[in-house]
Amino acid sequence: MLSLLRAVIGRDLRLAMRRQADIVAAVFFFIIVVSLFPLGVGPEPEQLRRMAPGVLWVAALLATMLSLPRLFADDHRDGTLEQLALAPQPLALIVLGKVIAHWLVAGVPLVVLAPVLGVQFDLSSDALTVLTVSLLIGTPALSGIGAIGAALTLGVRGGGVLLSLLVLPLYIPVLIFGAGAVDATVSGLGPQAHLSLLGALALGGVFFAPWPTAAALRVALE
Amino acid sequence: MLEASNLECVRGERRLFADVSFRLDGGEMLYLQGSNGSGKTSLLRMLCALTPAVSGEIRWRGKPIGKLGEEFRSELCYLGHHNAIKEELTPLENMRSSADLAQEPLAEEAALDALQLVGLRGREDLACRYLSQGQKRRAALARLVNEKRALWILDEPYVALDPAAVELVAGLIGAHLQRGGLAVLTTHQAVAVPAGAIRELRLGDDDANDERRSAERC
Amino acid sequence: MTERAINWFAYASPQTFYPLAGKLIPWFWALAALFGIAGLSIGFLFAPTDAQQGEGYRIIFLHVPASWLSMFIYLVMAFWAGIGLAFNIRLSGMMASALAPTGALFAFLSLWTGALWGKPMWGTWWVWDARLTSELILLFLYIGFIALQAAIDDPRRADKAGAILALVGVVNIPIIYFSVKWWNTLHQGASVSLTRAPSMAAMMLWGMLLCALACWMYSIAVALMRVRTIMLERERHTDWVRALLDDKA
Amino acid sequence: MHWNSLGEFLAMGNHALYVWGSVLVMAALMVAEPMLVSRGRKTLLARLRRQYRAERSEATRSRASTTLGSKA
Repeated sequence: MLSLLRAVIGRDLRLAMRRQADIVAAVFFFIIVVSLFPLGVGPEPEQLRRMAPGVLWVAALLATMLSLPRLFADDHRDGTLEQLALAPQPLALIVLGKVIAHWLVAGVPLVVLAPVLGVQFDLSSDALTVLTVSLLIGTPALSGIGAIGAALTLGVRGGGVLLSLLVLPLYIPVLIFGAGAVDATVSGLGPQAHLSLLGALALGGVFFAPWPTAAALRVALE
Repeated sequence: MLEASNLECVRGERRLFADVSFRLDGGEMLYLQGSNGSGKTSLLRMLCALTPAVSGEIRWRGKPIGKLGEEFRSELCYLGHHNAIKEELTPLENMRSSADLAQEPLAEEAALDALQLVGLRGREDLACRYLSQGQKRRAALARLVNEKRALWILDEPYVALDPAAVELVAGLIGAHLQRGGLAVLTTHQAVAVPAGAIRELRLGDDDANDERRSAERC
Repeated sequence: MTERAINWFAYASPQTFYPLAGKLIPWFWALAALFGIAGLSIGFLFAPTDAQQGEGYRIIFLHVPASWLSMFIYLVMAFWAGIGLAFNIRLSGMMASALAPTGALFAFLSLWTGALWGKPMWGTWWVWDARLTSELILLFLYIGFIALQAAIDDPRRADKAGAILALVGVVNIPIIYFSVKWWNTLHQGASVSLTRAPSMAAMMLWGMLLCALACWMYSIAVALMRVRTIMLERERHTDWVRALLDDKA
Repeated sequence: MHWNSLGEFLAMGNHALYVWGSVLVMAALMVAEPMLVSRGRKTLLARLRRQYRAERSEATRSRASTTLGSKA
């Protein structure tokens, strides 16, 4: 089981490395969206500090969305997805591997960049730490839940827009607790409650989502 | 071993075929024939349990394939329209990663031998997007060289191949049949397979088609 | 046992369900009108003024039924979708798609009446309260369901994909509800609370229940009308639809 | 009856806009929805009838041409 996960993750990572433009595009999207906000609302440090958690989290959400459509689309187009669906292992396990690989490619760069961008918003070091931790815990849930939407809209007309319509409402709890954790730190309350709820969501998202995703993939292959 | 009874296929609003039944035992091969759009690919996908049949049943070793699930899939090798080749990877990486995904680790030596056999020696380190259609198809077919699963389902395996490669693939299928394996394939090219009993099945020869054809002839 | 099963499946076949639904629809319309007139006249003509909220509270007779129905229809829709997915029954997928627009309508009405009620009561059209936010998400889920089904050409596939989405939504709605609730309580400032009229007179309760029943009957009637249309559309190549249309012509 | 006059009923204790705004929109939509459904049904029926008629006439025509062809 672990060897299968490793094989799926390894393959997807290798593919992503051969196509670095996609990763770079998502990362720059994140940076630009975050940088646009101070330009839009003005440079007052107090206001920026209050906005920072929400802005960074919403930008992370959108940047994750950007890479979701390709999660299964390439495999679908070249027939690899059929082979994965016909593998003697449960498809949900393969999906889990792909979700982890997606997180490593799309989520981890955001986690790494977040503290740097947080500095632009004049966040304290405590808040920066919590921001990074909240993204570290929360982004796997984004990949997991997003996979359901990506599988449902596979091979569908106007899939990209539809994907955001389906997935963004489901992202709301992650957004609330992720941004809430940073918010709580900024305002002097402890972030623990938010972080543990976020952790529960991430566990649920990563381990529950592969099943509906696998079912949706089988429907898409029919 | 593989039995299909009264299969029916509906695509959109059209009924492509109905009442398709056959039985295939070890060492036998089924040639699936029919015009474009007669449902050959759909039938193959049904046999893989990718598409559910509207009605009818498919059994493998006496049990319905829907119930067998993973047990059935572990004995199945499917090669579809698409090559399932990653353009970014080299033929060697493609072979090894698909073997890893199937949990049947393949030694580098064996993979190289297989690639040499299908005529890709010297190109094993070139990303597949630089290969021609025929070469990509060869890279996909290299999987068959070491394939030991009992049931091969091949959708147009000879397409885009030159005569030498066609003969090679026919030889691989023949060897597979000789080992007691089963094969189902569609093709428009009549290719002699060196061993095994061959059955044929034509799709889409129902009355409606005859009527249309006779109408066209007038 | 087997006989009953066969009977049940017979009703699940579009061919028998179509005329049955046709016969039932007028009855549900009649019931909807009956309950609606009774409920509205209690609510708008006879119910006394609310001590705290004045006459504006009468929106409750529209708002609460709409909210109930929007949630209830989603559950029913997910139920049908799940049944269709698990047992591969065509009719249940059709029922799910027939219910979705009506559910979306009630979700919208719930938001609309809620906003019109909120303005005079709390002085604002909208609060980021758990109930309001989840109702909004519910509307998005309905729209997502409808859009997903509309984007897939093959009705069988559309049914299955929609079913998966509906079931994922069922799991998520409580999570969204509680997350917004906690977010709201953990946040400072937003202190507007949505307490309903505390001691509701029996008359108000009756009015509300009757209005809810009217909406319920209305939903069944409209869903049956829509499912009949969907049936004809999907089964247009079958003999029974041809025979039906020949009879009518 | 709770109300003393029609004017009082319509005024709704200074909340007329909100109460009647809710009632009107809800009533309008709940009338519009079944009307839309039944109109969709009528257009579908008309379309299916046209389609069947076209199929029937095509079938007879092709049968005619086949018999002609076999005679020739």
